[in-house]
Amino acid sequence: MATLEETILAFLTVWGTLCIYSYTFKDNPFWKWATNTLVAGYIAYSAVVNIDWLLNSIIIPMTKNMNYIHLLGILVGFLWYFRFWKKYFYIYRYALAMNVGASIGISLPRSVRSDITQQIGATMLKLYGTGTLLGDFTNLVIVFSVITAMIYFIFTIKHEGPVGTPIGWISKVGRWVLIVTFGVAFGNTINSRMALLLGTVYTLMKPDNKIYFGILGTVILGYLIGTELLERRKVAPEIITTQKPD
Amino acid sequence: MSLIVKGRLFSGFFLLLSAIVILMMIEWAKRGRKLSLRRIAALDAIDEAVARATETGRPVLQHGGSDPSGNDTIANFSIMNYIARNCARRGTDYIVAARSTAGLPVIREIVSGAYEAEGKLDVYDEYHTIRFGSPEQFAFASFFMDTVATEKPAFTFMAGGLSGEALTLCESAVLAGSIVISGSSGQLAVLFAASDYFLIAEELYAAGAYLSGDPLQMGSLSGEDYLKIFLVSLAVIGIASVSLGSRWLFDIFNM
Amino acid sequence: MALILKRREIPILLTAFFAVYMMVAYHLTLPWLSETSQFTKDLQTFSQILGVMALGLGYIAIVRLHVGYISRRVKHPQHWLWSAWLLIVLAIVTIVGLPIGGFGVRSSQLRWVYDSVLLPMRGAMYAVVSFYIASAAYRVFLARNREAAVMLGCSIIVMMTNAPVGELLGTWVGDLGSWLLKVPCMAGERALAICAGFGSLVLAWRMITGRETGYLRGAREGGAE
Amino acid sequence: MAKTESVWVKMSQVDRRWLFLALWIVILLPYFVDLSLPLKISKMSQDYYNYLNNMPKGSVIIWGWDVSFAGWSEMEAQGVAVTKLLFKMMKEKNCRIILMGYREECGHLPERVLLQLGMHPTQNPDYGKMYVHLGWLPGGSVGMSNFAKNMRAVLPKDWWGTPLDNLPVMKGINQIQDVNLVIYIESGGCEAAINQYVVPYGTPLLVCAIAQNVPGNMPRLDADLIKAMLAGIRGGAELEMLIKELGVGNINITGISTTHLVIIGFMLLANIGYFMRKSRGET
Repeated sequence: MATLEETILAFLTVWGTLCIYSYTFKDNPFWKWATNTLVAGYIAYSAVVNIDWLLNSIIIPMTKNMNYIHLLGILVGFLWYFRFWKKYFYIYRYALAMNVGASIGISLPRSVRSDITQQIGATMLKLYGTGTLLGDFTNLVIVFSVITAMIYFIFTIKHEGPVGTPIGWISKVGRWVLIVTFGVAFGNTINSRMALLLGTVYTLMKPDNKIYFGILGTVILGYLIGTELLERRKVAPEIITTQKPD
Repeated sequence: MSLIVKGRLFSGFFLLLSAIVILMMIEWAKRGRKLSLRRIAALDAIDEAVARATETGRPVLQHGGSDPSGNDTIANFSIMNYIARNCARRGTDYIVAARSTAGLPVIREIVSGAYEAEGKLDVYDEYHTIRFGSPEQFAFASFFMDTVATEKPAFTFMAGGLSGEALTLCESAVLAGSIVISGSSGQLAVLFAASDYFLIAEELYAAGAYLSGDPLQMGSLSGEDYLKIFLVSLAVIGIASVSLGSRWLFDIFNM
Repeated sequence: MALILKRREIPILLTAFFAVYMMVAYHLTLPWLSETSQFTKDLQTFSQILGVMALGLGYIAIVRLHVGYISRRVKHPQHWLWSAWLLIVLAIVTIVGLPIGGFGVRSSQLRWVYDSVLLPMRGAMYAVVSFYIASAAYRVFLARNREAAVMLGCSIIVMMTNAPVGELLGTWVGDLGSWLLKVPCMAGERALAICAGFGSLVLAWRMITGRETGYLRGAREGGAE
Repeated sequence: MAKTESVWVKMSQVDRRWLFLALWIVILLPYFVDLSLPLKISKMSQDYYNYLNNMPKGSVIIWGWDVSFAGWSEMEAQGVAVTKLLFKMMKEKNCRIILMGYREECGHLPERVLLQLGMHPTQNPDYGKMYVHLGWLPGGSVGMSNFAKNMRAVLPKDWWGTPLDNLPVMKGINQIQDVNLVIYIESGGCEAAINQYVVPYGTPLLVCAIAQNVPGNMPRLDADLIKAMLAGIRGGAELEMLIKELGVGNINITGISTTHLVIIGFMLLANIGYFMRKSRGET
């Protein structure tokens, strides 16, 4: 027999999930309740875990062993809140500027290597002599695709004239490479989203939650269909098309 | 013990080179260098879509973008200026669905500026045109979909920090019978499939540069292109030399 | 004084100093200027704490926004009563999460909020998008032209590769799917990654040299009306 | 004539709520009917398993979490399976495991998994000797870069407040060079881990990626920035099979088959309708 706490937990889990799913039918009060709860819960949660890190890792150790850099960080950090003071809001920019500067300085030199030079390095492949025909072909396709797709993103050369026309052709090939890429990526995105959906349904179908899923699902669906029917009776039926005219 | 950490010389050199090339090109563009861009299909479509909105008497809706810090949002602002002027000139109803509190003043500045430039400030109604939803992702999505459902736009333009929710926005607009043109550097596949015209990553920046004619954006674009040509040529040399059995370019890359 | 502090140059100089210092330190091995020198470490710790101190910005912004909605009794974009509910939840979760009176981040109460509200509902929120992707796939993947046909074909092959049911058609589906992923798709993604790298390079250099001030622009509060 | 025309139009214009209903039915179907199919283990997952399983005795492994709330629905299979495998390695090979999170959500998430596996500090006396949960690290790439150089400055205590100096597992581990492997489970890209751990220090990195990010990670896998990658829920299900402990991945993978079939079916339906209309010159 489940305890009261477990019962409430199971009930809330199912209730919240179904309220959100109700949106796939149409906009409704359950959804409004769920979004507002979620926005508030998420913002409060991230604020408290940030405060917790500050307290545990910075402020409490500081009381035992003074660290002036940490203290300076906290004090300068209050500059962020000038944003809400109409007269001196511009002071907020200082904190923002330092923050932006630090993240640029830390990421940029590293991403030049990981995103640019290392990627070009990995494209320098043998075009023949890999041993297998498939290997040669694969390398050729990689080299060809990377270069044509990069040329697609060159904009300041017009696709006219003796230089521009061949570049225009190459960049057309590059577009095809991107289309294949997007096709594969779309397939993977569908997989991802379906897995996400299945994961939430798995939670709903857990032994503790199943019963509430049945009850609450019926209640919410009944409400949605009921209001939909009422509305349809009120307004003249409108043809719903899912397809835009070609 | 060398001055530079082993393995970081080439990427450091490239970083420096990029700075020099990009800043030089921006400077050159500012001094009045004329640049011509290749044709981008989606750009012509923007004009057509606005014209269609004018014909049908339905509004044009634009996504206001997220916080004004990324390339996407900057390009979106340039395009916003263009579309707003276009709508003001033709007298088409224009609506911006704003998401970011920080971006809101910028949007106001751009849209009122566009109406002023067309001499239509008398018909500009800020509360009608610029509507603020919510900074939170899905709350904004639901607001955007509400707006689409009530206003039934003929043309929807979306760019600037689109993420997981982008597809729902796009779908709702298409289902309302709108032409959708979007541009993004994330969620590429999904948006490419779902919108009528899609500006793929850098195409969006190029579109922004082209429509605004801003020397800063034009110059950066041209600087980037030179760097890309440099890299492509390096890659071609590298492939040739690797195929011939020499790996000297790799050694340079790993210096 | 205020006029001087208001100038754009100060934040731009700050950005430039932090960015250029970190970049230079990353490459050099000088005892006073390298990635592991004490000053670099201090600067990084300082930046990290500074970043975390922004934790209240979103919180305060949302409270102001919804207090505004309630005080004006708005009906759009949502009824003000929902805003009141939002503030109540905000208060409850904050109280449960602050380390006062037996509560706190590691208390069973916050874990309870996490398990029963945040985790399932946030997951469901994204799962709503799943329905839309299904309908988008149904709507857009008409082989209207060659582009759409190629995209449709690639997607179906990859979907069959990802789902075990594809193996019923034979092993070639999986082989073709993984070849598509590892070769043409990888190459296309590589080109996109390189171009994205350039995009961030350009933006960074423009910010450092003060040519791009978009991120400093419009940071004036009172916008959320 | 008019009647047959409308059939083709209807085929490509079904109200999307019918599609949603069909999805709901096939999602729930595997809970009532056994539709499970054999799963062939892909090379990518096999490589991942081999890489992890061949780690030498006594390795120090960081098990980093960067999964959002939403991503967890998909990544649960991978997260739990990798944790199980790591604890097996801890017992058999004396590997030291350091769990940590890289975003707000990921302080509680590993705790949840530890509870589920009976490895929570209140349940298991080995905590602190062979494995530890450091809590979450704020600050994105700035925080990671800082952590790599000086772990104890940013995370002086574990998630439950015990100073790291009092935990035997953390003895001699002060910077990323003392770690043999980083495993990173992500739902929002792994660029930060690559830029902060792999590029400057050359630490090997394994990634557990959400299926949506798999194409984006492919160039990095190919360029050897990532050693091996698990892809999406299928990767999770395959790893469960490799460690012979079936779990949520193998339950949900059946649903992947059914939902994918429905979506492909609807796509084909739309296309047949479109082509029939086109051949009749209706478009």
